Amino acid sequence: MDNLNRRPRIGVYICHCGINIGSVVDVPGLVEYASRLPGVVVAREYTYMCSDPGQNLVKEDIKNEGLNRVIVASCSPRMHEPTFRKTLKEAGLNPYYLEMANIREQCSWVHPDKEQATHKARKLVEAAVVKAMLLEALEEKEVDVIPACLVIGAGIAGIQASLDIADAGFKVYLVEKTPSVGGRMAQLDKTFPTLDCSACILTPKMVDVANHPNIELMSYSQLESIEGYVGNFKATVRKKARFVNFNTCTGCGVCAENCRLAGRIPNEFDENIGMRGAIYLPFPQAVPAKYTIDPERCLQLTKGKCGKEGPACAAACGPGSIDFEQEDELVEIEIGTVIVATGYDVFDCTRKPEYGWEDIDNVMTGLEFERLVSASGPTGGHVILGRDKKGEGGYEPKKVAFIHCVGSRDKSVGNEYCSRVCCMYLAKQAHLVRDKLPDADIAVFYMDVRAFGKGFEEFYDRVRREGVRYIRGNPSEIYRTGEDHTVVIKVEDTLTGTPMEYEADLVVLGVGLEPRRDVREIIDLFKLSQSTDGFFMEAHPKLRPVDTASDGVYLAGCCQGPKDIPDTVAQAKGAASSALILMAYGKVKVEALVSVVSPDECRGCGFCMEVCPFGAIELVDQNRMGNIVQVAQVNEALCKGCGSCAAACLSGAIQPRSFKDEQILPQIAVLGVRI
Amino acid sequence: MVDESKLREKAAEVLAREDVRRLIGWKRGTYGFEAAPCVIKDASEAEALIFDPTCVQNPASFITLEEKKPVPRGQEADTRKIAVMVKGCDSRAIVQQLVEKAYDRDHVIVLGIPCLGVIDRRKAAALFGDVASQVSAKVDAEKVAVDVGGDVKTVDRKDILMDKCLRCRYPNPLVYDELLADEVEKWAGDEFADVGEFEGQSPEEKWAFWEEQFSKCIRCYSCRNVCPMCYCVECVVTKLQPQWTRRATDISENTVYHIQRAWHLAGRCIECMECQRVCPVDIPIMTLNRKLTRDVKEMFEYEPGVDVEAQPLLASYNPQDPEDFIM
Amino acid sequence: MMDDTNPYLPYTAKILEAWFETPGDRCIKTFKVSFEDEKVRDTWSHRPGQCAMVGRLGTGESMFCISSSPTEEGYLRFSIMRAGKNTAALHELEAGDTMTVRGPLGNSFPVEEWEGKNIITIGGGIGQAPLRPVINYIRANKDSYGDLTVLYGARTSEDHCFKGEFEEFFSEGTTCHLSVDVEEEKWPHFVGFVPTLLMEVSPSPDNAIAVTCGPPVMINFVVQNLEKLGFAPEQIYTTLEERMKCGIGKCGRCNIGNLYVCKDGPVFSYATLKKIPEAFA
Amino acid sequence: MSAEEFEPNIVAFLCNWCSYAGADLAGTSRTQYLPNVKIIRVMCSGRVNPLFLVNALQQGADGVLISGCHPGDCHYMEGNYYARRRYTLMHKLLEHVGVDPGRVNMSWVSASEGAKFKDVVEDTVTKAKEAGPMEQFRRRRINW
Amino acid sequence: MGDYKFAKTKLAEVIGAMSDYQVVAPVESGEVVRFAVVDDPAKVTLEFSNTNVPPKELMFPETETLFRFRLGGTDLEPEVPDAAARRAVFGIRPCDAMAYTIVEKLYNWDFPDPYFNNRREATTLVGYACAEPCANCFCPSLGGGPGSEKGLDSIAFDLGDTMYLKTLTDKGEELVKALGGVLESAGEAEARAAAKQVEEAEGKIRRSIDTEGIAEHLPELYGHPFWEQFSDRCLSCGICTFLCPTCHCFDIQDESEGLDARRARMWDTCMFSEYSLHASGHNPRPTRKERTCNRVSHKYSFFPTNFDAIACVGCGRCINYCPVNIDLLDILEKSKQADAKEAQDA
Ligand SMILES: Cc1cc2nc3c(=O)[nH]c(=O)nc-3n(C[C@H](O)[C@H](O)[C@H](O)COP(=O)(O)OP(=O)(O)OC[C@H]3O[C@@H](n4cnc5c(N)ncnc54)[C@H](O)[C@@H]3O)c2cc1C
Ligand SMILES: Cc1cc2nc3c(=O)[nH]c(=O)nc-3n(C[C@H](O)[C@H](O)[C@H](O)COP(=O)(O)OP(=O)(O)OC[C@H]3O[C@@H](n4cnc5c(N)ncnc54)[C@H](O)[C@@H]3O)c2cc1C
Ligand code: SF4
Ligand code: SF4
Ligand code: SF4
Ligand code: SF4
Ligand code: SF4
Ligand code: SF4
Repeated sequence: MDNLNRRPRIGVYICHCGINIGSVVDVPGLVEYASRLPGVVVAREYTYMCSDPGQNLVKEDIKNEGLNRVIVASCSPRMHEPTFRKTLKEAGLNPYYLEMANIREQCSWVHPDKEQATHKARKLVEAAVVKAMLLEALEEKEVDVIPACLVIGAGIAGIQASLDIADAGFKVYLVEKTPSVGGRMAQLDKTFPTLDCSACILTPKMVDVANHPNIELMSYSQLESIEGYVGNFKATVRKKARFVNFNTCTGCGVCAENCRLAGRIPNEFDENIGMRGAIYLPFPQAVPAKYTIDPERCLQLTKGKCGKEGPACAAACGPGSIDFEQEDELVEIEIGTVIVATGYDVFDCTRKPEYGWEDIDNVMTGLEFERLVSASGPTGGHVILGRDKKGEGGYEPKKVAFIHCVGSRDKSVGNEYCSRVCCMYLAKQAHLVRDKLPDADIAVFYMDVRAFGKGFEEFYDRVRREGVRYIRGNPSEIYRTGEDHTVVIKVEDTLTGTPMEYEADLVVLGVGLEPRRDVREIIDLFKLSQSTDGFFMEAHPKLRPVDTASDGVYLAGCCQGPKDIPDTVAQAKGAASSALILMAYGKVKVEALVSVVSPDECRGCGFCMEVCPFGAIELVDQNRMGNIVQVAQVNEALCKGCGSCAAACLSGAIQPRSFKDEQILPQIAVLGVRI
Repeated sequence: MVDESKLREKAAEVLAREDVRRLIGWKRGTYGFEAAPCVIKDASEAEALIFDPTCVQNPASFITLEEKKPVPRGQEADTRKIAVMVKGCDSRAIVQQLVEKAYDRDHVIVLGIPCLGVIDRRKAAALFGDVASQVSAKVDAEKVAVDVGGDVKTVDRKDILMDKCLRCRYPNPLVYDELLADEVEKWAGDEFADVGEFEGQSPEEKWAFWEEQFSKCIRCYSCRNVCPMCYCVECVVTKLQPQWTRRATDISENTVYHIQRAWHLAGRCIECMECQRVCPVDIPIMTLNRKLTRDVKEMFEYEPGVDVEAQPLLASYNPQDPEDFIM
Repeated sequence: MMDDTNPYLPYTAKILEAWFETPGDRCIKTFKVSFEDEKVRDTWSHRPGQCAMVGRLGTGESMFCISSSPTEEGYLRFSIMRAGKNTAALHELEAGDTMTVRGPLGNSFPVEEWEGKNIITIGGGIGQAPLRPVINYIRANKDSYGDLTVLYGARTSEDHCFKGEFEEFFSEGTTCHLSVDVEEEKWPHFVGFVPTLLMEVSPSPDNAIAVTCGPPVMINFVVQNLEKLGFAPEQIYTTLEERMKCGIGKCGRCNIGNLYVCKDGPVFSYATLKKIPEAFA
Repeated sequence: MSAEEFEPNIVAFLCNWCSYAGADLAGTSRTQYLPNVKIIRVMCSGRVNPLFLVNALQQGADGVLISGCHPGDCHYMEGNYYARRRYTLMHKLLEHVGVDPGRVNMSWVSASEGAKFKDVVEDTVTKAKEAGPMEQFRRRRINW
Repeated sequence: MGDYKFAKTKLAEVIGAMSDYQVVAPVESGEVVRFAVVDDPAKVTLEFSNTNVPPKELMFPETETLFRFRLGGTDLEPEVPDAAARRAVFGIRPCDAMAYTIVEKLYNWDFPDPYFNNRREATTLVGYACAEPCANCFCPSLGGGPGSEKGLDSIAFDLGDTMYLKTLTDKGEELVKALGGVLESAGEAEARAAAKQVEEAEGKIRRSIDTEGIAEHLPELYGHPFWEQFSDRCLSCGICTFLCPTCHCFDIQDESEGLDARRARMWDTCMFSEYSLHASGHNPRPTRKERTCNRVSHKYSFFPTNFDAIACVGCGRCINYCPVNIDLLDILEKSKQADAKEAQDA
């Protein structure tokens, strides 16, 4: 008859662990004590329970004595629980009918007094016995993993991860929000410390991603919803309307030239220092090289009318690719794993008004400066400021100041962390200025220089030797004096202790990296956690830096924390390999120690749902004698059995298997009694 | 103060609606200083409704108290709305019930009544003795006029109003579909001086106090049943499997009962004081509740029953939560 | 028979045999027990339909009907369905263990009054337990009664209690109709609910007594159908169930109107119940 | 019972991943500590129902200890944050009822802090000793 | 029997003189008055109209051990109170004493209850007549009254400075004897003053009920919608029953501490939903309506049908303490107007 109704028949096995336990704990006495506990049918001792003969003892007794619960009193369950579970399984007993009493780490090794150690061992064994009475058989399940991965964000992290997975032969859906892949790296000019041209090393990868047979690139798209669990996610992706026929557009660009708004709309890709039209390609090397109409600016789309003759772009387009009727498309995909690589935003300088970024046009962020010096940027790579709308006039700065740690290591703006790249990119940019304007006076204001990476210190040294002044001090204020471009930086040189005012005609703010401002979207979709700095939280800071709390969802790149390109790529490869492990194996074990809801007791308050770190709980309708009520339901594939839900539930309606209230309370009763 | 004829009119109007099942309000009781809560199902009965300082009970308790009777196969459950009249404090119960998804907002029609305080029957009895007639009363910013069988006496608010009213932070309902009178001005604040005072005692003094109080408890569970926030399908306190507290009444079980009850209301108690009001043996239950209310406010900047969008206190956290007692 | 100085004190009884009748979450286990105290064993007597509080010390007691007939000597039988705390604890017990028994309690079927009449028993699920003593009593006193007809149904054939015994009925010639609720392979008997089975068998009300027990809905329909067949309320008997604690008419909860199920019941004639509106609540 | 003789009994709830591992480390490093603390393993400090503490005190424990991973290190990301809120509050509630605050203890012990575990045990026992035997609402046979 | 008196100032002395007995009397604890074993006679108070919790607990304690045993064992140690022990209850109100005469019937049908009976046997009841009835007293309607002697062994009257004590039974006399010489004998004057006081007190009682026909009518009202006027606002809290001197329902539970265990009974109430809940989930009294109906019908119909006595003494506690003003007398009055036919329709 089902085990449900069988009276517990418990076997207790006390291990001597050589002399590790036996020399302190009175093992024979313990056996004798255990044999008298209710429910115990056999109690034995053995030198090494974990040895084959030790395990065989258990197996024999299961067969001969009809044991249905086994207690091993030995070392820590963290050590041998899996071993003995296997023993039970081999003997045909459900492995979850095992309970261990830790009488080595918790008794013999820490309590030299034999009597005390033995007494405590007795209690621990007794507690194991009362718990074992109430153990239940649990089922270990495996689910298939769909051999496809969703990568969100096509910065260098997303690109690299996609390529690795695709190369291993698995399907990748790469979803990128903007019209082109490339991310921040595409915005950069040269990269420290090697000074490779960013575009030169990135573009080939961008093209690979677009052409790889295993990668389905979904640019200008956004994840709408995701449900399911590791191995079996269902996602809906919104492919935003480009209003340009993706298949026929040749990327020739005549449309953009003809756009009535050409050169009148700030280009986000150029950090708004360059201009584009309402139909645009964010940058010349953009992948895919397909034009996109900005629906918020396009006259035809916003006003329903574009000039007297109708849309100029449409008229100009040879293949007739312009389609104002195009609508967003929702695509459903099924994937087994997910890599989140949504990158970062730079610090928003309006939160540091004392630096005047908003008002003073020759105070710019590091990223703006990248665009300024980029050969593909609005000035063609010339360091020229103050040009008019037509791109004429302007001046070359003579005195250039770089300021470290803007929005990093600064509690006043809420960012305590170091952004890790600013020291180096400012050094790089100082070098670029020196390169392009050999006569300029260049000063760098820093708190301290962190040149920790491979080749960083050497690079920093080189830049200093190039005649870049490093002044230790944190500017308190930046303002403009008169009519000309002179900007005054108020700062105290903290090495000499002298206050100074440095005048410059270009100030570059070494803005730090911040979580993307639209990060909530992703958090809500995946129920990801954030660390205190706001970046996505990894499952373990040291040992599982690319995993998240949600199985099958991994992190890559700056969305997890500031890092430079090599680190980003390394992490992307790590995330790819994690995803690949699952997909290559094809199956994933689902935790057996999951929580269960007793729907008749649940009041549907959702407390459990709120606390569950894994989003494993949802409220569902239930018919309670004709009345429809909401009750919690656990998705066993998502639940990790932490039991947080059980402590939050006031009704005791949700309980983690093997750690239920009714299993723990008897333990408390045994251990609580003072003797 | 609310105009009772308007209140009745409004109630009749709501009750006449197809989608409304019943209305919970107050009517004159059969004796003494407390009105009777009443549940009416027909517009014609709206005439009985009243509102004055004898309307002490929290009608929000009845929303969750309503048994869902088994619906015979083939029949549909009655899911029509419940209309409920609430004072400021009562309305917080509705807010908190909504936070806890006890029902959908559109399941209830809330008729809010700004309130100047309600009578504490124990204080009143000390002033007027035991009265068998039906008392009515009027309250203004300073005085309460109590009408005992036609004999009107005016007393100071603090001498007769419930303690919760003397420190009321929310005299105006926080959630309502309609307000039945103009908002009143907030007249009091709450410094939790009583909590501080109690805390000043030594553990021995505190226990001596509670030992006496808890040993009186007859475990009638009225304090639980009346509480608008106590609506679990099966309360852990009376559950048999596992049995957290035994049914026996002794100082051990009684104490554990009280700790459990207070704990389960941590961050949920909306200070309506119903529990203490109903206790037949005058156990100062609010002394426990208010301690938690104060601590929750101080340590977690949290106040239950004021924001429908809030997360439940103990189902949320802040990485910066205090942890000075942790080793 | 109860301890006459203190009706709360149970006797201990040794389990002679124990076996499962049915599988599943709400499985039924039958216990054959005998009192440990010789004096109790010798003086004990009960009547068909009477009950006893059966329990385990430390868990509690519950009311169960004694499912053996007084004519079965040397032991008592209880058939217990797993329902909650006490029954789960009782189910853990096996032959050789002890349980407590306090009784006999309540009234019984007026088997003497029925002498000379045809008896029809209509049972469903665990409801067969109180009928079993009646059946066995009549089988043991065959000569004093007319025909015995046994109708019994359960959800599936697995869920039938006392499966083995029906074979005996068939072989000894007792009329016996079995049913299952839903179609089943190799089921030679009736398929459908018990009230339908009753109509199918259509026993005659002449000089007959019908005794029924089962889930409340079943009882309701069976009684209606019996009336349709022409049975008068006085000819119909049933046993009722209410939550109970003391079993001796003091703890309060088992009343139906002014009648206490533990004391005035569990056996009631339909004529009595008809007068109490609550009985069919 | 004089204060010297009194050996308090402590029930401890340790999370599997950090504190229980920390206690294991104390064992493997042969760090000797007081035997008064008896450990119940749970997967996460967030699992520990605050009513467990009350129950332990009622059953006769003279003190309780809940220990989990340091903030930010929870194996389940957030469990210890919830636990922290719960116990900070439960601690206050029990104190209000007159339970000596030294009876309720919480600590963060990581898997590498065997030595800290010893200290925590020592501290907990000292505090419980100062508080004396838990008699207030202990279940006593005499009560019935 | 005898008439005695003592100066009210000597109350403590009189109580003190009862040292042959275990004395139970009203004492103040945490702002309420409750009957308790007197350790210090000075703590006894007569300043109460009636205790919140009725002294039914003296015969039927809130929690009472039936017997003890060891887990795993089979030996039972019954804990039946000693009928020969002597206990004096001083200051019980007449209604509460009368309640014993009602529940006694239940404790003695079919199976006499040794726990209740022995306690009752061991106890000598000294009543305390009411001079100031409470707002909701209606004892005269039920055959009691402020000076009712039902169930008492003697009765005391507070005549201002003196307490007048009249013994009613042998047990009452015995207690007086045990007191030694602390009492003086009383005469006509005190008796007359007492009678007058009772009469005045009766005059102050404002509430009443005519119980005629109720017992027959109530069962016809099962399911009648009129119950909902009350049950809809009932909290199912059970105050009305816990505080009722005649309510006698109990629960039985096994409890253990280590291996020591007992079976005990404790007060329970028919107003709780789990009270009648079956293990199957079926509940014959699923809502407050059925439960309210059962409470009232039980007191005023089922009990009198079985025992020829209404299970109510008119103490008014259920009215006084009901937090939502469910007024027993109101229910009874309304029940009279309710038509049985409507019950069938419902
Ligand atoms: C001024 C500056 C200079 C730098 N210079 C250097 C340097 O010289 N050398 C170096 O090693 N590092 C440098 N870095 C750092 C470098 O930029 C980063 O390491 C790198 O870009 C990180 O790549 P990523 O893929 O993680 O993020 P990103 O490049 O930010 O890519 C994220 C991508 O995800 C997309 N995305 C975001 N959200 C969504 C969504 N919800 N759905 C779909 N798509 C989404 C974005 O549109 C973007 O394309 C510099 C950084 C700055 C600010
Ligand atoms: C006269 C009578 C005869 C019965 N005969 C049998 C029988 O032969 N076989 C059988 O399997 N069952 C029978 N029952 C039902 C049986 O008593 C309950 O199933 C059992 O009490 C459930 O107890 P529990 O502790 O497992 O359930 P829980 O739900 O844990 O019960 C808690 C308490 O409620 C009481 N209780 C709950 N449900 C019932 C109920 N339906 N009836 C009585 N008390 C209840 C008990 O006192 C129990 O201690 C009979 C009931 C009655 C009244
Ligand atoms: S045990 Fe509960 S909180 Fe933890 S993962 Fe499972 S459902 Fe979520
Ligand atoms: S399981 Fe508990 S916490 Fe979750 S919804 Fe149900 S009652 Fe609320
Ligand atoms: S209302 Fe009072 S007596 Fe009743 S359980 Fe609550 S505290 Fe105890
Ligand atoms: S605990 Fe008391 S004060 Fe708080 S909500 Fe409940 S009844 Fe109101
Ligand atoms: S006291 Fe009042 S509210 Fe409580 S159960 Fe009785 S009738 Fe209902
Ligand atoms: S029913 Fe009410 S009035 Fe009557 S005795 Fe009980 S508590 Fe007193």
